[in-house]
Amino acid sequence: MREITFAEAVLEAIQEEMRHDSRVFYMGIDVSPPGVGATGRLRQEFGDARVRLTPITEATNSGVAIGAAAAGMRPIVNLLICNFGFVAFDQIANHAANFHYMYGGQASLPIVYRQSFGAGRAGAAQHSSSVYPSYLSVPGLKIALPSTPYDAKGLMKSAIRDDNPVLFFEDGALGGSTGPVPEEEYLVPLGRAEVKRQGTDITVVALGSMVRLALEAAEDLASDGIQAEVLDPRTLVPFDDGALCRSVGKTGCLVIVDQSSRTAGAAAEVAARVCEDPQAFAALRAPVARVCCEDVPIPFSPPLERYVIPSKEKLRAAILRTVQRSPA
Amino acid sequence: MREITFAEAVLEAIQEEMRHDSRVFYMGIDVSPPGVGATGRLRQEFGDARVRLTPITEATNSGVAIGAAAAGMRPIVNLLICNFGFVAFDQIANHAANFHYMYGGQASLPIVYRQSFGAGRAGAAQHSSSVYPSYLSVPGLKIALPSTPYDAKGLMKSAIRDDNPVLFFEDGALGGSTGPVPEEEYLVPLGRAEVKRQGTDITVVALGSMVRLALEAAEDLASDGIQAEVLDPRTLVPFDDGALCRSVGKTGCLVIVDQSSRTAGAAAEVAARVCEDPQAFAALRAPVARVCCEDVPIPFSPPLERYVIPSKEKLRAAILRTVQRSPA
Amino acid sequence: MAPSLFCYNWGVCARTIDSLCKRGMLYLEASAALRRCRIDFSTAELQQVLRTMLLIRLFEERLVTEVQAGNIPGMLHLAVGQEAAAAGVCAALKPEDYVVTTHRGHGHVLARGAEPWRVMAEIFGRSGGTCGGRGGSMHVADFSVGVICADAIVGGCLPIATGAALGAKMRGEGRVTACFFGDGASNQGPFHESLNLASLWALPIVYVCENNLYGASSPARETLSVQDVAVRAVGYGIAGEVVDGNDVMAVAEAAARAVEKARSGQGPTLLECKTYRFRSHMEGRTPASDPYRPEAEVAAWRERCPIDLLQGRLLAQGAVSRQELEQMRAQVATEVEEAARKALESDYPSPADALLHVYAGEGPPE
Amino acid sequence: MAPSLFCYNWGVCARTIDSLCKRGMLYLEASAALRRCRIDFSTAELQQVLRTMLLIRLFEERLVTEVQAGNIPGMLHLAVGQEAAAAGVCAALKPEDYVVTTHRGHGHVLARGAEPWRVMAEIFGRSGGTCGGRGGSMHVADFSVGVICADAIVGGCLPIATGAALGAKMRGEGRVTACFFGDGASNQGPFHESLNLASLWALPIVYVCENNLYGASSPARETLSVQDVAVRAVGYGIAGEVVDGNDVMAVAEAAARAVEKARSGQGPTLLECKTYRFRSHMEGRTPASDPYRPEAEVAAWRERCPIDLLQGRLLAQGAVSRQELEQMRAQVATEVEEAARKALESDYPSPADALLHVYAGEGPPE
Ligand SMILES: Cc1ncc(C[n+]2csc(CCOP(=O)(O)OP(=O)(O)O)c2C)c(N)n1
Ligand SMILES: Cc1ncc(C[n+]2csc(CCOP(=O)(O)OP(=O)(O)O)c2C)c(N)n1
Ligand SMILES: [Mg+2]
Ligand SMILES: [Mg+2]
Repeated sequence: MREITFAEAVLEAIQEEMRHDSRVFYMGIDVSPPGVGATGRLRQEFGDARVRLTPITEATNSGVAIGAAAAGMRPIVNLLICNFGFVAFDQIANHAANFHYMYGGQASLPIVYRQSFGAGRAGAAQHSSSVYPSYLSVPGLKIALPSTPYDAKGLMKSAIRDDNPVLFFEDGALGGSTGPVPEEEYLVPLGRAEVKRQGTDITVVALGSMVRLALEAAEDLASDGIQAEVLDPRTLVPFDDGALCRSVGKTGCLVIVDQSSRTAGAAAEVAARVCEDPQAFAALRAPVARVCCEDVPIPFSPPLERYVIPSKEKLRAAILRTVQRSPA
Repeated sequence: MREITFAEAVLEAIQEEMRHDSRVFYMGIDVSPPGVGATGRLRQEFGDARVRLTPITEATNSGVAIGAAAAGMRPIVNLLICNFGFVAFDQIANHAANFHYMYGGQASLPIVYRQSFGAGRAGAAQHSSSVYPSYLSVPGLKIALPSTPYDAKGLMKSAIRDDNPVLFFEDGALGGSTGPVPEEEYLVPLGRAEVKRQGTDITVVALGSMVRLALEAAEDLASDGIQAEVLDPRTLVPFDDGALCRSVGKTGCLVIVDQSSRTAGAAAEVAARVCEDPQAFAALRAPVARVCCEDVPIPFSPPLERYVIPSKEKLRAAILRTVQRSPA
Repeated sequence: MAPSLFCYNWGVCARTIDSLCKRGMLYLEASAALRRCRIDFSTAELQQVLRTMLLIRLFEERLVTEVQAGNIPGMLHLAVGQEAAAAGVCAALKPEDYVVTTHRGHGHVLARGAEPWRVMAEIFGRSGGTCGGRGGSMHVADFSVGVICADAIVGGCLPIATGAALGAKMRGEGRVTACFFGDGASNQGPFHESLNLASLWALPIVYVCENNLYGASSPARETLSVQDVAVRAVGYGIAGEVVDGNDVMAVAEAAARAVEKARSGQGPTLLECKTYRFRSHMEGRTPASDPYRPEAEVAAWRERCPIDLLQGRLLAQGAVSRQELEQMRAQVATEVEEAARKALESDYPSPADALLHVYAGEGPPE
Repeated sequence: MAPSLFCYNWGVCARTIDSLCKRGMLYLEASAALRRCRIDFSTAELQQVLRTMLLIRLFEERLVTEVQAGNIPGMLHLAVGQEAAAAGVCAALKPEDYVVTTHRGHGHVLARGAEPWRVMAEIFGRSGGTCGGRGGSMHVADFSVGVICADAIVGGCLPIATGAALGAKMRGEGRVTACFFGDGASNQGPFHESLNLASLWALPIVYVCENNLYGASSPARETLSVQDVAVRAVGYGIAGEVVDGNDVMAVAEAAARAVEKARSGQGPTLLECKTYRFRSHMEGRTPASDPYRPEAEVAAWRERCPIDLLQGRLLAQGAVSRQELEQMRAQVATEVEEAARKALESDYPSPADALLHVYAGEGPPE
């Protein structure tokens, strides 16, 4: 199968859906002149009306998408780095999330809000966060967070076709990474996790680029006789509880590796779901471990930054510790 | 001891600290004319310069507090209902939270952001949320959430004296509730939980007005022979891990009752902390239960609203279920 | 680049209002500028507009009774005294146009022709309400009459309205969007961002600022750095206009101009209606005569009741008789009575339905 | 209520810029308006301003070398070509004044007199940096010279600057705040909210918009609904002024007027400097000559290099000799060389220190 980059895969999904449905349009501060770069290609194909360059006004762009969706369009808004999305937090959390419910289902809001996230590129505190946990507690939003080009394309297509506001989080570390993506059309449904590696001894839940980290750590540990199962939820809302609990039910051990903060990050919710599920809880033989960003703003200087973000070493240590703590 | 309302207690704290430190000032959209209402009283005592009426611009008000703090002042900003605070999310999460760290400790930001929260008063989706989980994953912020007039006064005074941005969440259901508050000065430190009721069979972690709910449920259940311990964290950041783990270590059962959403709410973090602590986890004899708001925007109509928010009945059921599941 | 036309149409009448507003008061008799409008409206049209204002007034007065009777949960923001802005602007719209409103939106949705009983049922939290009781007074959207948003985050509705205008433009439907908001909202960031965008994209939208001189208890003179919100149009290269918001004919005329401009592709207008609410910001919370508003100011504006103004003019013109007016009022009163009855008969939604409609196209969340 | 003075000072020279900007280009020779400034500056002052511009230029050119050598992590936004705004505005400030800047702030912090090696060390992520290496290029705050914020969320710095001005006013310190931001930022909500507030409270602040005609790759003509950001001052009842931002004397003169106004309690000014960046939005990302900028436009602005303009004028006046100029440049070059050396000698912070300073007054979080 051909291999393309994660960024290409996302773009292809948008392109295909724009061809397929004339109500789909794109807006953002990143739209380049026709022909230049990725969005420039879109602009060339679909014209200025459907690929709209906006001022640097994330809040209003996000609200404009709501109104346009209410008027029958299907907007895709690029907020770029997720810290910029905080400027739009009100529009997304108070307006987009509530619209369908508050008005008694009179209208639906088919909107995709794209955001990139993650540290590791010396972006400092205002360009390196992984902010999805802040939206996770807001009912009415769906949240996708793919880890491969294949999933990225399939989830983006599902997100565009979904009739709800979907936050599409793209791991900044993955943009240039490549992977197999079929030429023919396919979808990855929202709400379906995937076991990226089968294992019996411990479940490692990983998101975005942490999946690769987890797979590498799992390979390393295989030689120590530890078979880690790597589970990628792929969407945080809806969340595939069944897959999570099945895996933990089998392995009895759980480590979550995630780039959002340790406190109240995505890992907290994963841990909570396991601990409140009677079967999964009963199976759990060791304390849960979270390998996340330390609870600090992301520092600029690379040695500092490396110190606070998850690493293969930290993950490996957490897996070993957890397995050792579990009475066989 | 005299009894005063929760709202009075908060106001007294502000008043005392404004008398005590001329750098402390108050700003918000709720400031009334001198003499009228609570803020009008403040305005009368301290004048327009220190009790500032602002336009309805939560984002800028929150940013103005940052600049004023950097210039040596100690602002208190009232954002009123926490949904309005989402308008200011960027200023709080991208700016206030990072300021001290990102600039290498060159300045500190002694700011208090007041917000009220909670459902139950037919405020509908944009006036009833309990949004503290969205801030919980943002390092650099402290979060207080008192449940009694005593704690409210003591924590507000500590928050004003703290050199960091503190989000002070006031449960809308408590404003008129009364409780003993000494005349003489005292502080309640940030980061210290309180056992509001001793018990041996189960730990009920409760926040804000849920503490009263928990106490009532605990009294009811005492007649069934179940002794519930009610633990009030009082501050979410810093979080009193020791108190939580000690209590669960003793009881072996954990129910969390909280008004924020079930998914990724404050309860998720509490559950995760217990499950990753080796001692507390080892002590845990039953799955953790979360009694929270359902994952829906808060509906307006009272029967709908009652259905989705935590109630004594739901809490009671969760406690019973948890205790029954725990092998003695 | 947007057309940078700026027509700051500030007539004699508006100027008078302005100078009086400066002193926090407004006294105004019918002026030349007011009389000028007459010619543009047929008697039938004027009667229709009057009827709309009466409906809003009696509907909201009924809400006062109902809130006292305990039938209205939550917060209730009335627009008694501001009926001319709702009726005047909506008179200039076509049925297919969009309206976006705020926490103070009953008048707008009624002026669009929503069924009064369904609006009232919504305010009562009943299943027959326009939103099935999930929205309440602050969220009386009714998509069947084009009111696609009733938003209670101050300033939050402007981007949404702007988006509706974009959607309509992209679909080539010729629809215009009217976006209502307050003086308070005009200081919020989204106001600025939205007007900039609407100008750049020449969107078919009319931004209607109902400047009632207060945002909750805050006087505009302490929170708004300019006398007129409309002057801010300069900063976006669009048309700005101030009208006497209690003169429904002046409002309708200005709105018609702005709507026509929008529909013909000439972009947005910022239309400011100077008006006043006769009641408190919110029912129940503060006394009806708020401590923050000088009594004389309230009295002066009450003198300028938009309904009385129009009735007086129609009578003076001989366009209606006293008897006809009384008949109209009686009819509207019956309609409101009927609406209240029907609304009260509507059931509360069944509790477990609370879990429906979180996501479109799905049942309740598992 | 704020003073509603509006002085939209748009001289001959600015008007020329404007009409040329409309066509996306600017050709300008020294005009009468430019020459007019001469009298107000002593030769020593002008030399100092020139030296500041040279320092910024050579410092930033050095960064180009260093980024290519792999010494600069993260993103790097240079202001080569925009030195006049930094030098001109800062020349009008006192040492105790505050400056707030953005992601493109090296020039501002240098113009305030920060130690060049510490600024460079910050950009390199070294412990000797002004923020100990935690901020980097986008966050070069240096409180010791009054640069209390260097913020990389577009528009985010305006409320913070407004707050600094409020703090200074409340403390009665007579300090003025200068807030730098871009044309792109002028469309963000906080711009609107901040100017409204500063007007209402007559805060001692100068909002300096460096309009370099682009926000990243977006041309202002597609994102800014008016020709001049300064015209937006009308919407807040404050003074707005456009100056040729490549003419350091014009900038300094206008800034001095605005600062004086602010210091004497007459409130804020919106000062727009029309300028241009010679390099890309960000180093490395896009080619130096961006595809989105017409080559002729870049060339025309390069012709108007602010340093050349001032040097030419000083030479023409006989205020300096060619030799003196060369000497100055050599001195500055040495200073920059020295700064780079010292910065490179500074250690990286030790990794575990990453856990310090999350909260003031505490050690690392447990
Ligand atoms: C973002 C936000 N802040 C505060 C409030 C509380 N609030 C509700 S209405 C209102 C006043 C709004 O004033 P204005 O825009 O003039 O509208 P009016 O009520 O006068 O019609 C306020 C402050 C809110 N709903 N949203
Ligand atoms: C809220 C936000 N949105 C987007 C960005 C990405 N970004 C960084 S600089 C920039 C352009 C800013 O333009 P302008 O304000 O004109 O300043 P300039 O870069 O031209 O100096 C953009 C879009 C950001 N940093 N913050
Ligand atoms: Mg108002
Ligand atoms: Mg720019």
